[in-house]
Amino acid sequence: MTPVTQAPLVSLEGVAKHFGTYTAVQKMDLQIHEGEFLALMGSSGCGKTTTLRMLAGLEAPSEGVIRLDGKPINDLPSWSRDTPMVWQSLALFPFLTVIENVEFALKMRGLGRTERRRRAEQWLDRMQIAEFAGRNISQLSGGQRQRVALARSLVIEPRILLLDEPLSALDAALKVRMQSVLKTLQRETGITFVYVTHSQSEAFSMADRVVIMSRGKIEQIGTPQDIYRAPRTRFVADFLGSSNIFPGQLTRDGQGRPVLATSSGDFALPAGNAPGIAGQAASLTVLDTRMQIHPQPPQGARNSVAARMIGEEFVGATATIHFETDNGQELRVQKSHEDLADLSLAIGKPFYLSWSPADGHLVQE
Amino acid sequence: MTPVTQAPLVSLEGVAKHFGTYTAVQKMDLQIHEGEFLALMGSSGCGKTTTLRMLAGLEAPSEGVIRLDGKPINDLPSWSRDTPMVWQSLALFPFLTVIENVEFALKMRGLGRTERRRRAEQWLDRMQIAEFAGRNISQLSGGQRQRVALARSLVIEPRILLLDEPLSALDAALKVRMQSVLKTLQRETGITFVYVTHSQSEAFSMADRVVIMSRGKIEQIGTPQDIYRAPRTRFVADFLGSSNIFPGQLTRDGQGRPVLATSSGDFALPAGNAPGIAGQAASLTVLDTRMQIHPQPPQGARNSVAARMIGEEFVGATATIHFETDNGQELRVQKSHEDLADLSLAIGKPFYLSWSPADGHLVQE
Amino acid sequence: APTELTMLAWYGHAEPDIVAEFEAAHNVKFVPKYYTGGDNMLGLISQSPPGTFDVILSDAEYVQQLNAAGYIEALDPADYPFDEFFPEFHKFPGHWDGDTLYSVITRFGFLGVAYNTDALTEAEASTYDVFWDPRLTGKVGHFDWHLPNLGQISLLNGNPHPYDIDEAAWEAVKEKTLSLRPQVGGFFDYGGTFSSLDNGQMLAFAGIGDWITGTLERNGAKVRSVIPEQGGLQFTESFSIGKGSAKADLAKAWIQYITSAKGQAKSAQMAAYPCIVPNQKGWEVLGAENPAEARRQGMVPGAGSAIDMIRTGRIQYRQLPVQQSLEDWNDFWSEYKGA
Amino acid sequence: MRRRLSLYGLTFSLPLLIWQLLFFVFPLVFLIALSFWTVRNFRMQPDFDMVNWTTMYGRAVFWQAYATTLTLAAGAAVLTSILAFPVAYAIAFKLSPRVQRWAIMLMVIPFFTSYLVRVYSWQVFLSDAGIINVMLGWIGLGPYGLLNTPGATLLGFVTLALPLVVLLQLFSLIFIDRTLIEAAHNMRCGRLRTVFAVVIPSARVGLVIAALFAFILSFGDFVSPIYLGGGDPTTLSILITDTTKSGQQWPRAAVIALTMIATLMIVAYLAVRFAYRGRK
Amino acid sequence: MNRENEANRNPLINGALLAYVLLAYLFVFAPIVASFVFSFNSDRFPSIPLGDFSTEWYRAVAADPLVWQGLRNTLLVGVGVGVISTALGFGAAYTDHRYNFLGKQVYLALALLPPTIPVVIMGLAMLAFLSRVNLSGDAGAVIIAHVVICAPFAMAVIRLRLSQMDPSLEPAAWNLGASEWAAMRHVVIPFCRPAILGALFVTMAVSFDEFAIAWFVSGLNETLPVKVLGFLQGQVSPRINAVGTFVFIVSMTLLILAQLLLGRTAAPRKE
Ligand SMILES: Nc1ncnc2c1ncn2[C@@H]1O[C@H](COP(=O)(O)OP(=O)(O)OP(=O)(O)O)[C@@H](O)[C@H]1O
Ligand SMILES: Nc1ncnc2c1ncn2[C@@H]1O[C@H](COP(=O)(O)OP(=O)(O)OP(=O)(O)O)[C@@H](O)[C@H]1O
Ligand SMILES: [Mg+2]
Ligand SMILES: [Mg+2]
Repeated sequence: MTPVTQAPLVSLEGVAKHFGTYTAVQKMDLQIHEGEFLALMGSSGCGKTTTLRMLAGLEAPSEGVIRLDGKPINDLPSWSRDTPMVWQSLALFPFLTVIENVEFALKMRGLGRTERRRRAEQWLDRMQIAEFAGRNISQLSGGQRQRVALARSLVIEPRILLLDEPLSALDAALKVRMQSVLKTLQRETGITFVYVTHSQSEAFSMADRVVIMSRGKIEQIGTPQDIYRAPRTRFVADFLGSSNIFPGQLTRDGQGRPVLATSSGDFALPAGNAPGIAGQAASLTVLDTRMQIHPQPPQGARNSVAARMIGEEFVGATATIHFETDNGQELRVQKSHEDLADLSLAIGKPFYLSWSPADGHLVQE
Repeated sequence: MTPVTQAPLVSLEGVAKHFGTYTAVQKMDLQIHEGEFLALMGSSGCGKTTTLRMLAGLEAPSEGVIRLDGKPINDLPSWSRDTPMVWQSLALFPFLTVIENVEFALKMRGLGRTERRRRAEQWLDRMQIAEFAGRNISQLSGGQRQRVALARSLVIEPRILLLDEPLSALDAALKVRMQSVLKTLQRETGITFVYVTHSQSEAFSMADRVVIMSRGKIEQIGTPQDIYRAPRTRFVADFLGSSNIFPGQLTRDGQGRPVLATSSGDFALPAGNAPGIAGQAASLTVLDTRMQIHPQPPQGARNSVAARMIGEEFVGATATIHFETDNGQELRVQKSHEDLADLSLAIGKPFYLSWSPADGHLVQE
Repeated sequence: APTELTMLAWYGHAEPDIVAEFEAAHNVKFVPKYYTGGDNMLGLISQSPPGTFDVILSDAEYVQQLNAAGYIEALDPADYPFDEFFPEFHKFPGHWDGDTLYSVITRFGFLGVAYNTDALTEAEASTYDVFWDPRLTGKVGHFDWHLPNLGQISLLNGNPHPYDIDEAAWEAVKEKTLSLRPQVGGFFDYGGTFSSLDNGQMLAFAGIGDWITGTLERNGAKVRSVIPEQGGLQFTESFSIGKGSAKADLAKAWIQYITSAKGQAKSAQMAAYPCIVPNQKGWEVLGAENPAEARRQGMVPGAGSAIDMIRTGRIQYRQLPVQQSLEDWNDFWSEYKGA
Repeated sequence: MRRRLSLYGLTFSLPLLIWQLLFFVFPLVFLIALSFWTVRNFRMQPDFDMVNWTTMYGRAVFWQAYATTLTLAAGAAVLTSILAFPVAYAIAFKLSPRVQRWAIMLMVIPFFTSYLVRVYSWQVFLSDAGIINVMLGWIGLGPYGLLNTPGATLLGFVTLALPLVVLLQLFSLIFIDRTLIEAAHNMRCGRLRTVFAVVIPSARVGLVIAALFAFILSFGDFVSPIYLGGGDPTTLSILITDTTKSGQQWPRAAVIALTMIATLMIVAYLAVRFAYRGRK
Repeated sequence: MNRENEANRNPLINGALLAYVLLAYLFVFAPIVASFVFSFNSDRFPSIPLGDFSTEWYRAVAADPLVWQGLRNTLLVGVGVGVISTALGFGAAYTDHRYNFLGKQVYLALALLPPTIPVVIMGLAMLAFLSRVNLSGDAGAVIIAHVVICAPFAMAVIRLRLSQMDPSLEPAAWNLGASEWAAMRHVVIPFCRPAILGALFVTMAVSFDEFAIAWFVSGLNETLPVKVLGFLQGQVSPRINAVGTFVFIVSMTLLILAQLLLGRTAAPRKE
């Protein structure tokens, strides 16, 4: 367990969740601090939603304790907690108007009609959707619905807000807009946000801390910068997807310098990144922007591999070129069009890819 | 009409399609040449599929003439044309086996059992799916199904193949793979491909010529390079999405130099791109990679605008920063993380964006 | 293959116990359509092409209607054994139009008070007033047809000809009937009458007689019928030949068979429901075959026999209302049910 | 795809159209014509006379039966809906998919047993000496008069409609977005309250349609009123048969039938409008 | 995910609900099971305590030539109704699936409305009309009338299947050289085959069980359910139960066959 000075708002202690024989979340320890924006990331099925649902009281943990303010809340039913959630589908009530949706939680808390209306209107104002108060949900655009869902959850002014991929249904332009709405809202209200997402872009743009999960386990927790620069495991590097990964074994070359022996050859390692025990399995990751393409084998102290081009992705100012080595490993290089102009790329043509040892990063298997 | 030396394989002459009062395709002129890979691009609902379906004989044109080898084919029903199509959903027959699917078109053409089987097996071989011949479609993976769909259409050895977003249902890695399969196939067989897609990446990576459509009209036809470098209209620039666009009016500044007067200020124009009549409406486009971000107003001959940051998209090695000017125009700048490190970006903070007049490109409104 | 002969009848008339012998003798196969009420029967005939039904069994009231509507053929009286019939049935009202015969009577029965022998004694049941007995509240059932029920009330009101009554008497009948309504537990069709008497749901029944209780008694139920002091009603079943029948000769042969002494004895003991027969010779054959049943049904000549009851005026024929229209009676019946 | 009908298309669409015109629409139209015919000498005659309409509508019995039938059918619709809801709810939300499939299978079975047979069975249960009273007798109660009561008629209607209502409700409940229920819990809406605040509003269309079907089935049924209700009180379907007992008064029966059809159409229209109120 | 999450589950409430469900099923099945039991009971008017075990009602039924004739009629009608309604229903479902035309709403109403009209009214109207055109009184009339109410069921079943069909499947066939007729034969019908069989069985089962309309129009050629109605109206006898049990078993067999056929092809499509 990471030592923390301030008492955490929420803590998960050895929390696990089994569905029948399947383990969706494995013994998980996590502290969530008051006022932070925490993102939970990971590939589909890794247990993000399950974790969030346990916080909301929609699933009961199979093992471990969840504490809010130090008090265990495992057995508190969903309707006795103030842990509002924003669903991917939004889960707005289609049979209620916008303002009735926002009032819902207050009504359940027994607030009077006028007080309810006043507070709901205040939040509609704040989310800039006051003019739609009387409309049906079906008459709103995607972005407007999103705001209603936020207002509906925030109207009770909770200390924590749970969000499950709230932006995934929106189009690209709206996504960016809503990111800034969310981030501003979180800063201004000081409410703790626990934000589940698939999207690296969303997590890294908004979160103070990011939790990367895989198969029900936490792989790495840290700030976006830390994780991008120094993925702790091969899974994380793979998941971020911007790196080429060479699995291999640590060993030493003829001059006794540490190298990684891979199926594509032996590669020199970055200086500060000294290896542990020789013979240990490890992987070398290289960002795809850091690789060079050569028609001929490159000279000098660079690591290099031979590979045939298999495809090209054209994205705005840059292109990602896909290669395959003789033993079937796929590699990618991202370059601007200018840099590629003089290479006369063609599918099936052989090339050499190289990188400076300093651009490599060694990760655990 | 573009003058062509060689007689086109297919030509559309003033072809239009109305659905009731709605016009899906407006008077369209287009020549498709033997052996080329032509991509039709455009946003959803612009009439790409409708155009393709008219070629396949699944919709009758409301106006104009479609010619194949110079002969009008407007009234030829779909089943009397050899214009096979690959569908987005693939539309494989679920109640037939793989080889029966491939044989289907031959059976409809009255070929005998053994000849049918021989030719189908040949194509299964060629598409490397011979081993699945006896399977049900439901037992195949996405990529394998794609190959069956291609084999089913190609088995009649047509002169033209129509493809409607064939890759859109595949995952990213498979997409790149299948792009290379398609491109190789087209080169080897010399069959004319008409390829409908949403994706700029697919169109620009594979096609010899790209047609960009908007609201049933052709906006621009050209090679991928031409279109990326010199979008002809504001729509095209917008659609490619990698540019910031400033609409305005052509005029002259104090020194008599041509400038574009926009709501964000007057901007100097690129040298070779001399304006037409003063007072004419036009737009200036600037690639998002060509813009700089400054904390203070920049000095020198650069065009610049003030804008507040509203969000950030984090994509691998680069980030796209979103800004908004005082009059509500959104702008985007794409930079590597290194370039951004010393700017201390924060949502809501004011910045200045600048570009060299040479990086601007003037387009029709 | 045997010739098919179609018969439209109440349930039971074309069952093997009745027709097997005739079928064998004439190489005939009966195809019956059973109905559950005269109107139901009329509806069926009117909606079917002429000639659909060769033989039609109907209640006497409906013979008039069948004839008026032209659904049945005229018959030759010489073809049938009227000389063996009791004289009362030689020229049965409604079966003749002037001198033309349209239908031959084959069976009849008496309607009185049907009662549960556990609940009432025969003496108690021997008056229609028993229906008003407080012990029977909610336990009086009606066979759901206006003619027999209203006829019985008319008898109770002292009308000598229960169906030939003037307006004042008709009003009195209506008033008397309505006063019975709180006692009534339900209005039943044929099958409903059977089961509600049998399972004790109804303890007394108006509008029926031995044709139902006799069947139930045979099956061990504790029910009986009695002709009360105010007199009883007689229902009559008759055979006609359907208009346009292509097998009129066979149909005629059947009617001859079933009205012959032998056929009559058979008919009197029909498994579905027993009845009295009009053929004097038939009584004799029955008396020889099954003296107990002959006695039970009163088909033994002498005082108290069925024919004696008719002759002493204890029994009146059930018929269509004379001074009022059929509609008046039916409409009132509907009102009564809805009251 | 060509959307206009061609010879090919007509080959598929016309047969049903022709069949339903000939054997569904024409009979109903004929029924309208019939209601203006007159009856003389126990024979129907083509005519154009309002007399059947004025006679039927002028009779108190008709309106009584109308009110009775409407009340019974509406009662059956409400009763069946209320009885069915917890069943549909439990099947939809409390059972595993495997058990759920079984539950649905079992609910389908009654459709394939003769309704007549089931009604006859109920007689044996309900009569004074029937199964229920015998069992009550064992604990010293009764006997109660259960058969030949409006209650027994209702029981018959419930027997007729319950399986269908359960299934229709079930299908609307199963398709409720589960996250709506969770969202309600998440906002402090307790279990029972969620049923009324979220589940019922979400499934409204299905619930109303289910009730409508119960109404339609009960409104036209003649088996239960006769065999369980003892023909008392008179319902419209009984009145139809009674009417013919004035000697072939089918035209008047047609008036009743047409009134029933009109009523059903109005009720269906109102129900559908209510179901979709405020929806797009 | 069908099950509610366990965090908010209360065993007491769930127990009560499940008990209620069992009661409801008891209610639904009581008359069915009872009729089955009574059919083996010697008493003519069954009550508690039960009489002796007896197969006399089955023997009575089996010995009744009218029952056999009724069965023949029922089967004849059932097969006729099944085939015709399935054919008509298929046509209508295909029309709805493929075409748009003025008055389609009316067309669909005509195709789907008949089962909502009370059967007494339908029977009355049918008889009145069919007799005018000399069609009443035989098995043909029952088929005509039953097709009117069964075709909508067939249409619903097949329409459901068609809606699962990729809309580009048929155009794909044309595009590969199949004329409309060939596409129908080689694509649409093979795709719908399970639903067509299902519709066949469902419509047969509905016809098997219908008595009210059949009573009016069948004339002399009564079907088995009409016989049952006759037994109930005319001479209450446990033969009702025997025939009922028999009809039930036949209908259930058809239904289960339909289920198996529909289920078998639905499963592999889910991948
Ligand atoms: N109620 C349940 N019963 C059984 N298995 C479940 C249940 N809920 C989730 N799972 C399984 O638990 C695993 C984790 O699910 P979870 O929804 O938490 O994933 P996730 O990380 O949110 O994925 P996604 O990004 O696709 O939403 C999955 O394999 C899922 O199939
Ligand atoms: N059969 C039809 N009836 C009426 N409108 C139609 C029909 N087919 C297409 N349209 C309309 O015509 C326009 C063009 O449709 P089309 O399918 O060609 O677009 P598209 O460019 O292929 O779009 P997408 O990228 O979404 O597939 C759309 O607005 C569509 O709604
Ligand atoms: Mg999730
Ligand atoms: Mg399209």
